[in-house]
Amino acid sequence: MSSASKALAPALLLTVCAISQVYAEALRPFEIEGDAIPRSLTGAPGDAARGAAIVGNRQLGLCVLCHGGPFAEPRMQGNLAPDLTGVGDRLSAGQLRLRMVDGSKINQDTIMPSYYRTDGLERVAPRFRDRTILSAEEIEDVVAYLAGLRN
Amino acid sequence: MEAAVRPAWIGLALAVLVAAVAVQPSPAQETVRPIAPQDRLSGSAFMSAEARALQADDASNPAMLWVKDGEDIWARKTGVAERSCADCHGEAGASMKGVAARYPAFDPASQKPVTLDQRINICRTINQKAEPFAPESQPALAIASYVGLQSRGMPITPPDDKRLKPFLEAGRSLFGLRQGQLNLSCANCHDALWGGKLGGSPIPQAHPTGYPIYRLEWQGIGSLQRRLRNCMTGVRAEPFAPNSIEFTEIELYLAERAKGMTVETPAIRP
Amino acid sequence: MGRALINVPATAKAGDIIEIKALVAHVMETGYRHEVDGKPIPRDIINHFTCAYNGVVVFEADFYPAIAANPFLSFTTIATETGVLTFIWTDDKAEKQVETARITIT
Amino acid sequence: MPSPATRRDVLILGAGAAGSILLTRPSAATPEQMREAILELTNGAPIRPGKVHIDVPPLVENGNSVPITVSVDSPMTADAHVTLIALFNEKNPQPNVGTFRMGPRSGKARVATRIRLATSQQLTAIARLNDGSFWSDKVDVIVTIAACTEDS
Repeated sequence: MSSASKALAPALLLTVCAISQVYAEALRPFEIEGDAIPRSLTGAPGDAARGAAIVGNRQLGLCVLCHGGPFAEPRMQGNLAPDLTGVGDRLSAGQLRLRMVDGSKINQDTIMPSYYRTDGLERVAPRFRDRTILSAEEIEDVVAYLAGLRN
Repeated sequence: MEAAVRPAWIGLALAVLVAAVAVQPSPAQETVRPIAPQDRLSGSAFMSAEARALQADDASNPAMLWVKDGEDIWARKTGVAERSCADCHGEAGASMKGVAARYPAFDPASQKPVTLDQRINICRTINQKAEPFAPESQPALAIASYVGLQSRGMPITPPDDKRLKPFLEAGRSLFGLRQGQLNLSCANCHDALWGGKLGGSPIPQAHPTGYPIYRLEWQGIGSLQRRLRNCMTGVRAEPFAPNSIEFTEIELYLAERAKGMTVETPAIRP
Repeated sequence: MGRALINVPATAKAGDIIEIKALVAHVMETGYRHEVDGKPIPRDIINHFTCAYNGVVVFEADFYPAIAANPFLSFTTIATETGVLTFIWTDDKAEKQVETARITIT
Repeated sequence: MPSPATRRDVLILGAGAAGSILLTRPSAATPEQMREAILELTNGAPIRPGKVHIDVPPLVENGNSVPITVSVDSPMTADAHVTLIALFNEKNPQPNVGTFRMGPRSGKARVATRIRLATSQQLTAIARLNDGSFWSDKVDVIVTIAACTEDS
C-alpha cells in the first residue's frame, strides 16, 4: 500500500487554524429585554460589509452551513435553519443580537450555537475553550449586515 | 434557528437584567426522537449515483486495494508464535462470515465491550504473540476491511448480551449529549435533521454499515472512530481518545441503532 | 509502489472489444501542499502508464497531479491472440510497478 | 491543489496523507494557461467542436475524486481512428489533467478515470485523429464542499 495510508496516526493529532482569530477576552455584559438585546455589545454600531464577509465564511461565521440567504454560492448553503433573505424585515437588530449571542434564551432546544457564550458547554476542544465563536465586534458587524437584509 | 418566544420567559426576562456570566443553561441531554426502523437508510442512499456505482463495482472500488492487503495479512505467519490468522481460523470466507456484523462484542477477559479492531489486536497479542496494529494504521485497516468484507450483504446483528447493556446505554447517552463549542449532539443532526443540507451536503443518518470506509474526502480508507472524530472536531469538541471506552460505547449504540441493516463493507462515502 | 488491481476478462473471442480496468494504490501527492510548518510536500505522482498486449503497447497515459489518489483507468482493446497483458506504472522516483494478466482467446 | 478545501483561505486537514498538512490557496491555473497548454498540443491547428463527449457529473460532492469518461465518435479503424485524448482544466494549479494515447487496436475511443477538481470550473477534452484534425468538448462542473471535513 502506498504511503498514503501508512502514517495516519499523526493525522489524528491535527490542529486547526481555519479560524482567523479566536477570542479569550472577557465577555462584555449585556442586557436582555424581552426577546432582544437592544444595545450594541460594543457600544458602537457594527460594519455591515465586514458582517457580510463573516456570514459568508464557512469557517468563521458558519452561518451558511445551516442558513440559506442572499449569499454567494447558493449550492453550498444549508437548509437546516430559516432562510435569512429579508430577515431585517422580520427581526430588529436587538432580536438578531440575542439570537446570535445566545439563541437558547429564546428556545432551549435550538440547534443554533450560542455565538457569545462560553459556559454550559461540554467537552469543548482546548483551543476553543473559554472562547466565544465570534467576538463582540464581529457579532455587531453581523447584526448590522443582517438588519439591513430587506426584501 | 428562530423559534417562537415563550411568553412566560419574556416576563421573567423583562424583570431581570442578565449579565453574560449569569447565562447558564445546563448542558442538554436531549430527547430527540430516534429514527423509526422502517425509515432507516444507509449513508449510500444520500450519495451520488457515481459514488454508489464506485462502491458497487469491486474492480473500480479503491477500498478493494486495502481488502487485498488484508487478504495477504490473513495468510501471513507473524509474531513470536509464527502463526497466521488462517492457521487458526482457516478460510476467512467461512470462519469470518458474519463476524464483523456482530461487533462490538463483550470481551470476558477485560469485562468490557471491544470493537472488531480491538478484537483483532487481542488475537494478535495473545495468539500470534505479535505487536498490536496501531489505530488507523494501514495493516489495521486492511485486515478490518478484509474481515468486514466477509459479512457484506449480511444484517448487522448486535449480540444479545446482558453484559453489554450498561455500555450500550452509555453510548445512547453520548449520542444525545450536546458537545463542543457548537453545542450539538450526534442526535441533533443524525436523528432530527437527516436528509437536510449542511452547507450544501446532505446529512446522512449515521449508520455504521460500511466501515472501514473509503472516504473521498480522505482519499483513503478509515475507521468508524476516525469518522466519529471528524464529527466531534466538527462541532469543536475534544474527541475521545482512540480505542477509548466512550468510542466503543458509541459504536455499540450505533450498531444497535442499525440492527438489521445490511453490511456494505468496504463502502465508499463522499 | 503500491498494490494494483487489474480486471481483464480471462477469456474472449478474437475480435471482441474487451474492457480493462486498472487500479493502483498511490498517494498522488500533488506538490502543491505544505506541512503545517510551511515545508512543501514534494510532488510524488505516478506520471506514466502503459498497457502492452504480448509486447505491443496498446494504450498509454500521462498523468498530472489532477489525477485522483489511487489512480483508476478504464479503457478498451481488441482481443487478438492468447497471451499476456502487461501493465506498467512509473512514478516521479522512476520506480516501476509491473502487473500482468493472462487472456485466452477461445 | 486537489482538495476542494483549497477554496478556503487557510485550512489544515489530514487529507489521508502523512501528518498535518497546511493547505494554502495555490496559484490556480487560468483559462489563459489552459489555452497555452492546448496550443502546445495542437501547435495552432484548428480545433473543431464535436465528435468528443465528456461524461462527468455536473455537480460533484467531493472534488478529490471525480469520475470522468471521455469518448470520441470514431470507427477506430486503421484508416480512421483517434490517436490521443487530452483532458484540461482551467482552475487547478496546472492546466493538464491527463493524456491518453490509443489506436485502432483500442476498438473504441473511450477512457475513464478519476480526477481532482480544486473548484467549480470548465473541463476541456481534445481528441487528435490520425488525419491530424482536432476535436473537442467542454463541460462545466460544480464542486460542492463537504461540510464535515477532517478536523475543519
